[in-house]
Amino acid sequence: MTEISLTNLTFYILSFCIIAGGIFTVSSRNLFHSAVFLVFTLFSVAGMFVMLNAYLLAAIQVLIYVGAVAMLMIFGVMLTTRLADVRLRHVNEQSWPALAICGFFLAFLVYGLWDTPFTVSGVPMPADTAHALGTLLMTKYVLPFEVVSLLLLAALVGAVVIAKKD
Amino acid sequence: MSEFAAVAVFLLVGTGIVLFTFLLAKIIRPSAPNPVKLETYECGETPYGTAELQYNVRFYIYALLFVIFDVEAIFLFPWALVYRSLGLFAFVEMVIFITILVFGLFYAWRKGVLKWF
Amino acid sequence: MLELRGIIDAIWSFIVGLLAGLGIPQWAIELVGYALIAVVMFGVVAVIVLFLVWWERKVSAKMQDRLGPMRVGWHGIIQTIADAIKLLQKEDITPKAIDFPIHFWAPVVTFVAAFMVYVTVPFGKGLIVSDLSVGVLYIIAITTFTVIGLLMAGWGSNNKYSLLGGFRSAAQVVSYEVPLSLALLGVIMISQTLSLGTIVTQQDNLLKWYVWRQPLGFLIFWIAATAECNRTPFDLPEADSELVAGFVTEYSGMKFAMFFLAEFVNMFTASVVAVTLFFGGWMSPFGPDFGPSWMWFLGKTMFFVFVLMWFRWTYPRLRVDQLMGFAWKVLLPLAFLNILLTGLGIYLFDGLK
Amino acid sequence: MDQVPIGLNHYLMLSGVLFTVGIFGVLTRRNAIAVLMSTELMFNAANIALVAFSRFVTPAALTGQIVAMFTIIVAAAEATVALAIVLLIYRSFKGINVDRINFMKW
Repeated sequence: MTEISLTNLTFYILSFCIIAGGIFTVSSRNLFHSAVFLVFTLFSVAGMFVMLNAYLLAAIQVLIYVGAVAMLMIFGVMLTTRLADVRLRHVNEQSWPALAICGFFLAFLVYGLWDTPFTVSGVPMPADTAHALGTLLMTKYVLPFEVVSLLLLAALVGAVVIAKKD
Repeated sequence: MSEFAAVAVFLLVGTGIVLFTFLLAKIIRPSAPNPVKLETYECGETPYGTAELQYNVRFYIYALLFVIFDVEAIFLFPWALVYRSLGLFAFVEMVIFITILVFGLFYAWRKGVLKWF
Repeated sequence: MLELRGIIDAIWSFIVGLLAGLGIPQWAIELVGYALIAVVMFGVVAVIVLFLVWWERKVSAKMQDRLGPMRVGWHGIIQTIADAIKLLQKEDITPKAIDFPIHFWAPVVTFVAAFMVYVTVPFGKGLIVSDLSVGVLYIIAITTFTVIGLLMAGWGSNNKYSLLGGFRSAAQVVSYEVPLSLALLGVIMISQTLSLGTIVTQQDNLLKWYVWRQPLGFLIFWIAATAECNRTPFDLPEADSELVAGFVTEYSGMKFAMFFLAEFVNMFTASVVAVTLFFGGWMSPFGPDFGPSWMWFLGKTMFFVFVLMWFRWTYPRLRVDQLMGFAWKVLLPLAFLNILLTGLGIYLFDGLK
Repeated sequence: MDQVPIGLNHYLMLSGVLFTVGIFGVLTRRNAIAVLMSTELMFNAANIALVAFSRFVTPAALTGQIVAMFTIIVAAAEATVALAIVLLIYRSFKGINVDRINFMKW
């Protein structure tokens, strides 16, 4: 084994974690188990970001997805479902057609993607992506950056109006 | 990437050691279960129903607020990282960004979401 | 000098020589090295926690004019080891109604999350496992797994006290997390880096400690960190008069021990982050080469752990509405104010490019 | 173990498979929160593809990473509002199975 095959091995292990976690997320009967598998998947995706040299993004992924979004999902599960609900049917009657559709979609994707010759650039990644991202966010992408604050404000107002008991 | 190899190793070794101590405890400890012992703990009373109660929705609303402000806080980190090299412009941008979100905080405050009772 | 780095390097080169002699390739040696470091770090953390448990009992006793543990060893110093052995052979009672996998993995998640922070903690000069370039964010990110762990414990136990305790802890930890990250932002604005090693080397004497430029930031951070550790006056989740033991109600034996350990590790972590970001980490107040660096680090950190214990016997517990109101109505606006002041301060005093 | 270095196509395949898993979840789950979890999986699949393109096609520009960052934020905002709606549905319907909430169908 060499350095390259170690990277390959890491990639395959992480891929396995992501896909297995995803499958368990969508198929688990116990909704809380789904949520925990979702956390597992999101964490593995952060690992994948590390493999792609996106360290800052990996940290953000864990912080926002695992720390905030998945946590919120777990809160929602705890408020709305019970351990006793595990016995209920958890999928609707369309699961076989859905499986067929997904199979076609996947086959289509594999057919389309596997041989497409993307122009892979040989330029190495900048060593310090965190500072570069900050600079880009403040110069080239400053308008989206400000729009994000409006989006967050809208989400906040929306959530407060919807969830507030009156 | 190699700097993160330590993180992966710590994750695996930490989990391994914890599971090992569980295994060790399983070998050493006695095990004498009986039906009363295995009941859900309720201060010595016979458990009444299951843990299905109507919990306070306040917890949930705080979690919703948290997600918004956490996203904002995290979004400020890349900005803080380059603050010195970008000049007054970055500062003004940030004042606008923060003002908009503080407005949201005060909205929630006025709406009485931050009141517990 | 009593620097540990030299000793570690000597041991390491001996092991490398041994392994290379067996024909083991370079990358495998590196991984074995990390694994060894992880095991050693586990030992270090365990010893620190054992000491902290004993110390907390001693400090509590002194403040209440008692003696505390006195029987096992000199002034009861190996009392916690005896306790650990006792916990190891306790019967593990897992009630029938639990959700087993969730109940089982909750303590593992909680403890491993607390342990993984130590990947990037600079214990002394050269004593850092891996100086991650996103170190500060890494620490915040990994500690968020604590919330997942205690929600799992609350749900998996299928017990009213556990569920309510889990909810309370999660809501509290989550509420104080926003002011905590925003308070750290001030330091990042000054230091312009997320790597903990660099942040320490920037504060190479007493006057350069960031606490002088971030007094408000430090105050916010310290209050929020106390709340994150579920310490008094913010120990509502384990308010034993109301919720028995909160989310650990249905845990016994080694699983309970893991939650207990994680609590003390988190307490140490909070002090470590305070020392590293605001008080110069392993740097001595008089320059980089004054006394062994790891002693400075441990001394400063233990002082902050002591402050946490001091809080416990000084302040009464808050009410739940005060607790939440304090995070959202006081700390959060103050944290925003701190960022604006820091930005203005850098602009006025340092000048921007 | 093959010696082919992991390239762009590997990451895209992974992204595609995860996206398909997400679609399957959205199509079949009855519980509203489970449907939301599946959409999060799809967001993540898209992010993997974006970051992979950023790494392999335009390494210097970092566009993919910036877009992925915005995606994460939009996903968080979406999850907030969606879960608030779930709470509302739970209050008025005493359950959150999406196939029961069909009163706007006709």
